[in-house]
Amino acid sequence: MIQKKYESAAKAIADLQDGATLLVGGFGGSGLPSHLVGALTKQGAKDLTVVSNNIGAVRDGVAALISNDQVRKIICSFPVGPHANELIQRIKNGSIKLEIVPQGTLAERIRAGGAGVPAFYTPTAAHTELGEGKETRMFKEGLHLLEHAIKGDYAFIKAQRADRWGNLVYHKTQRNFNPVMATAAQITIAEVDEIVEVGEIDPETIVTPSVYVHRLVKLEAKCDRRVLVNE
Amino acid sequence: MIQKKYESAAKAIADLQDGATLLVGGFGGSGLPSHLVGALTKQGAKDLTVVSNNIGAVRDGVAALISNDQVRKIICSFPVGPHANELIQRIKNGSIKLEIVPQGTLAERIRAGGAGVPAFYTPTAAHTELGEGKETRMFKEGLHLLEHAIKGDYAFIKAQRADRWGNLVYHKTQRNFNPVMATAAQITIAEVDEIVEVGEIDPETIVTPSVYVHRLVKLEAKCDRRVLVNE
Amino acid sequence: MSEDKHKREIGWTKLELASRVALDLEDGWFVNLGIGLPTLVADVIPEGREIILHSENGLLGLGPKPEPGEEDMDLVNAGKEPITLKPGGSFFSQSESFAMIRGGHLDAAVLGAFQVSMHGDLASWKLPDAPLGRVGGAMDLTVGSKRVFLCMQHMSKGVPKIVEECSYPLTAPRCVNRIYTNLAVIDVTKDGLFVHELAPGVTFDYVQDCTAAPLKIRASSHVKAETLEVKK
Amino acid sequence: MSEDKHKREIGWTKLELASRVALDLEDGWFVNLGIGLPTLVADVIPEGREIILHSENGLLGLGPKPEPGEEDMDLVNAGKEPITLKPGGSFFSQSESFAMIRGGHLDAAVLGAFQVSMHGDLASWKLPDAPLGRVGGAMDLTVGSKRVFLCMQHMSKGVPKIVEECSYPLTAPRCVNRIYTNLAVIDVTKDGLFVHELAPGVTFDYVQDCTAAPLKIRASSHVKAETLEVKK
Repeated sequence: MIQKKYESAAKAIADLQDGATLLVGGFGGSGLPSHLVGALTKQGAKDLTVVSNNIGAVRDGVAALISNDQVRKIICSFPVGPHANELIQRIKNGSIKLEIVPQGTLAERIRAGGAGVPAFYTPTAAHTELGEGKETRMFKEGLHLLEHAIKGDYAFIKAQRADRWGNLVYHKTQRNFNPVMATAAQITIAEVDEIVEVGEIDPETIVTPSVYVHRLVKLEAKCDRRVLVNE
Repeated sequence: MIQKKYESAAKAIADLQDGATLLVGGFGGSGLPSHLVGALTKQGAKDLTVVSNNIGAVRDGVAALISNDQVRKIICSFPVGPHANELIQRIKNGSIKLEIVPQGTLAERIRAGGAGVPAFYTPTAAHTELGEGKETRMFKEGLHLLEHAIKGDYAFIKAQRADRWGNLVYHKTQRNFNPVMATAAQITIAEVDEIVEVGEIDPETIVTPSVYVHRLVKLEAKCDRRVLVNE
Repeated sequence: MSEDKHKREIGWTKLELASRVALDLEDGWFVNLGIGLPTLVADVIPEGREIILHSENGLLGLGPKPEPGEEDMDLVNAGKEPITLKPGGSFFSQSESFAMIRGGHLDAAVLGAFQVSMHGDLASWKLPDAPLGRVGGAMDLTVGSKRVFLCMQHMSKGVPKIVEECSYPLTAPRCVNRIYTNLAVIDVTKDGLFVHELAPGVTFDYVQDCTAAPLKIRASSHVKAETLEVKK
Repeated sequence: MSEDKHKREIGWTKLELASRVALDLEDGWFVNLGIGLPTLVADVIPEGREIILHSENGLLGLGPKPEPGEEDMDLVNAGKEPITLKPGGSFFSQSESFAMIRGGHLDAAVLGAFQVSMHGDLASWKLPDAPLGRVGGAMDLTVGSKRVFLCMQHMSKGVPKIVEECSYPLTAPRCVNRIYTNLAVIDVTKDGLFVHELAPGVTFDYVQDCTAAPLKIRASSHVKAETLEVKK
């Protein structure tokens, strides 16, 4: 019988190794798998490559892994916010490498990773500093960049509700990067508010089908959806 | 005020010109926009390029356009079925060009057309007859083909329910090619069983957001979902 | 062109500027509003027009700010501020949201700018002295939207933002269709920058004095927005 | 190797063959079943195992055939036959369905074959004398699935389907992991074809006689399916 539920965030992330590539969902605090990230700060894996849209928007996100010196490389679109100082410091001293990627290219590279597309062309960032050094190609619409897929060893995502098989539904704009990151990792771990029995989620409304979810962690208390607003 | 509803299928497709590229949703009879296709056989536009997964599975699908001599080129994955004879005949006499594309490559090429990706790499069909003559590239996973986006001048799709803005939900496996084709045409026309007021569809369950749908046609009678089974 | 208090007081207020932008958004358009000044446009859509606002974090149908106490951390805009969803709105993932943007499905993006050139080149993601750039969805929106409108102060700290060539890192070249500032509405065309409309009490010469690129004026200055060249 | 009635009567029946395949599908696997013979596997999943079946037209959790009169033309499998959905199943578009297939998310695809070579090359989409090929999802499934199992009659009209090199157009090269026929279970390895198991009453020599490529046998012939090389 399929059983993806783990007792705790700590157990679900226990086997994450030094040097792993980690996709972290969320857009600022919304849809951020903060309990999984928190468990990882305690678990202590180092030299991580972290892929996440926002770095520094909230304290208990990727910023916590950075200040804990667990990160070697960041791939993101928006490395700015009240908690970005430690990132800036570490980029300056060379301990963290930063790759800034346009948000849509980031999403599409992750989607490509999940969909078996090793590379694709996009006009976004052509003729700009972020396109420098990239392979280019002319199409009838103009100059395009060749962009490569991003895959994770792990994805940490957040959803509202899961069933035992791992089907997921989300709450409003909590979706953001979570459904796409779920598709692009060897091991996708979802922290959810509740786990229901198989069949309780309307099949027409499932956003992330069970095939993409390998481990589930149920949060002990339902999160207060207003905690992270305007932090 | 946004109003996408047309009085009839005939009026919704009236401006479709000779030589247009037309995406037709459906997988066999399921999710097939048969009223729009039927109206097109009466409207009479010629020299069409038609993109549709199955050709010949049902009579009132693309097969009707073929036997009516309206088609110059077919792009599909599965040109076989009880109503494929007229296609075979016309391929033999040279009046129709056929491009067979693996189903996943077809879906991905249409998705690329809707997502602003002019071309992408895929391992599907490498080292096969369907990959002959295509540009190739080695990635660490092996040989890949460069595949180009498909866009339509029109997409004919079918859905169960629309609201006035054009948001769509589907019924079970009726989804198939409909949501992806909706994204890839200049003018997407949906035939639907019902049109409800804005706000009546739960925003968490909308499959095709309103931005992709330009015209709506409400079917007069709810379709008998068993009509096309085992035709 | 040093700091001049008088210059900053004439022309449109921020809300008037946002209203002027909103006037050009047509019934049924799908529009993305950038972070900052463009966000104000949401509050001044003319009565009776259905403009569907897109937010790149994954929604269509962005509504006004929620009442105090009604905020939901999982219902936010691209600036991570609490918002509401209008009836008819929908949620989707960021990959679907950017497929929508990059696939050319939005009728317009209204964005802020650090600099814009007379050719329509936009610089909006990185200041030369900032430790890090913050690109977000700006490059995708400028490349993907059918029309790119800028909504900005005409000058920044007394320095013109409209220039012959951008000196800041580009967001995208040749992408801006129209510039709305507190002083004027300016069209970017192949033949240069044309002043389409002046804010009340502002003269052409005054706008030119605040602009580091040559401006022109059409014989008939009230060209309608619909006649704007559309990229896609 | 001409038509031989006896040869067609010995070995597994179609249902026994499907059951033999099902035996190797593990609890929790996501599996796609091809059109034809592989479809039978759905009906013989061992009790107590949760195998989630995928259908490329856009669903996970394919269940048994509906009762007569309960068919829904919008609930069909990849063969366009009416099916049911199990609790826990989900619907999605074809682009999502093939992203799932091509992204390597299915544990196994069980497919039919016209020919399979000793190197694991598969030919299954076009017969040399057919007016048109019909590729459907076959090329995507063979390239994308973690494991490709064939489920087929050992011979077609008395002619071996397992050959040294395919003469029919390829679906994909080097893609088959294991071949299940009415006569035997055969593993495709870098060192050639190994007979893993014989149907009751079938000898190694008999299978070799029905096969147009050299077969080998391991010292220990009961290798478990789990030890199969996985592509991804």
